[in-house]
Amino acid sequence: MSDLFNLTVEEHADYAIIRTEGYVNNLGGERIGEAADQLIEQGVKKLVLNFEKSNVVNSIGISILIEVIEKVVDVDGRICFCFLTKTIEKTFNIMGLTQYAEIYETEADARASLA
Amino acid sequence: MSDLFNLTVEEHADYAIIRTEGYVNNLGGERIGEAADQLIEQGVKKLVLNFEKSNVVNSIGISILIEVIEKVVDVDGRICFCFLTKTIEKTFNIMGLTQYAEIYETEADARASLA
Amino acid sequence: MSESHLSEAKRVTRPVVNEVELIIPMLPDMEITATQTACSVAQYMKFDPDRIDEVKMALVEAIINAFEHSKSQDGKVRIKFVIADDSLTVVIQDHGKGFEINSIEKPDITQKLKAEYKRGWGLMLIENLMDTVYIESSEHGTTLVMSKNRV
Amino acid sequence: MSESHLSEAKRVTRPVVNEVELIIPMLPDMEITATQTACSVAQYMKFDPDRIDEVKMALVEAIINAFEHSKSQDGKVRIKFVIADDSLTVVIQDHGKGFEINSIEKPDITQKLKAEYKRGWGLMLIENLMDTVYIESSEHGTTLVMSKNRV
Ligand SMILES: Nc1ncnc2c1ncn2[C@@H]1O[C@H](COP(=O)(O)OP(=O)(O)O)[C@@H](O)[C@H]1O
Ligand SMILES: Nc1ncnc2c1ncn2[C@@H]1O[C@H](COP(=O)(O)OP(=O)(O)O)[C@@H](O)[C@H]1O
Repeated sequence: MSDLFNLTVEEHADYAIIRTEGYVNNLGGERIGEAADQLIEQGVKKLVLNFEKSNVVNSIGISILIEVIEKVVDVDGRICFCFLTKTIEKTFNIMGLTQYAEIYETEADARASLA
Repeated sequence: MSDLFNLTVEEHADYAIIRTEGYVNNLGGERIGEAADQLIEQGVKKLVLNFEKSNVVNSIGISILIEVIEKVVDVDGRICFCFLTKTIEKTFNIMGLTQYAEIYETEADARASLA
Repeated sequence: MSESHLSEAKRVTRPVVNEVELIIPMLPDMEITATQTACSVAQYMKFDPDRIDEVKMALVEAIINAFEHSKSQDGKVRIKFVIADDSLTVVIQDHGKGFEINSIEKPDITQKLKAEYKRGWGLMLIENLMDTVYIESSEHGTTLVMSKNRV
Repeated sequence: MSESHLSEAKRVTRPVVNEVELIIPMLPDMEITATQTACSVAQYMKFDPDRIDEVKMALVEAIINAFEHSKSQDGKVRIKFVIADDSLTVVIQDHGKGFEINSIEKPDITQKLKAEYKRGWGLMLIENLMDTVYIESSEHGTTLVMSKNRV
């Protein structure tokens, strides 16, 4: 399963999109963390995480997302999630992530909010 | 699962198409058997069974298909299966059904052969 | 023997047919195998997809806890799905070292953002995603019993 | 204690972690739950989809045999998935009445077309869909052991 995790990064002038595919567990989370670290180091302050192809996450993966959120908050940036399953959205709400991260239905919605 | 079995019949001048959806077990098989009986009684001698939406069958279901084949053979008719999964096709071969029934890739192929 | 006695005897000997049991090895991603069984059982019970998804997420958390924390020698986690008319109960059991339930603190996002240790969400998520949760833990292992109502 | 003795002891106590066990009740369509577990285990082992599908079909047949013929009092079927490097072995076990394996005739389509009883294909299909099949049956129940190589 984990070797089925995939990730692509699309960089724009002012923000970047990370699109994931597969189980966001410790390994998937780390891959997202590394991609985000690199982008933030490059000076990117706005991130869109598109989870359209990730229907399963676990709390280990999410705790790595919290690290990413922390780093984005530290640079006064913004982080937007989109295409979350109902359960993942509910989970983010339960955990309070939504106080620090924004949730949009579609990638277009997320990008529009960053424009 | 079984209550998810569905079946539609499309009658043409010279033949009829039975399209199934769901598990072809005893219940699914019986539904096919009843539909075929009715068509044969009406004088239909050529049947196309479209299994595009049936990926799972069991040998109880298939033994009812053998009854249908018997009835078709009795009226000197023809029976064509289409959209079989590889495993179902292999199963039909193992059992020797292909001596009495024809297998086509698509419904169009099956219909063309009956024309 | 009185009538009521008889029917009592019947009730006791009637086989329990409404359980699916799954035993998985502690191997990476085996929790996904378990969620697929959960999904299949819940579909059988005609749970709606959203509720199934919540059970799956809670199950993932319970299983990775057993994998990660139990240090069980037998390397196995036992999962029981108990099918009732209006609810699905899932029992997750390991024979590991157990833990002190009362010592577990409720995580808070604002603190976690600054903290070194960002983990510690699993049990809290299970409690929020399921309708009832009961945990029993001792030096002989941990049993987590969680239920979800059909509606 | 000699070195070799020690390593032998280690080997014996090493937990068997490469097994998934599933116990299902004899309820309609429960075989589908089992095939979903099979699918998940075989995907984990990186079996290709066609071979997975063949294992699923063989498993359906073995399970419906136990459901239909075993008359088991406990109402349960135990399924073990044994993960090896190059093969998946599935063990299907019931505690029913058993049967005389040698009395089973190989079905033939031309005869079946005319015959009243059109059933009797399950074991033959299992044998053809799997790479090795072994059956043990007695008055204490039936155990069917079937393996599929990865390639
Ligand atoms: N099955 C278990 N066996 C032993 N300890 C456990 C088990 N489940 C939970 N725990 C303990 O409870 C703590 C909190 O678990 P949890 O809320 O899931 O967060 P996390 O696993 O991220 O630490 C764990 O760190 C562990 O100490
Ligand atoms: N688990 C079992 N318990 C008892 N009898 C069995 C079992 N499996 C198979 N049998 C016997 O073997 C026969 C042949 O089985 P099979 O080839 O699967 O065809 P079918 O189930 O259609 O009869 C069955 O009719 C039954 O008598």
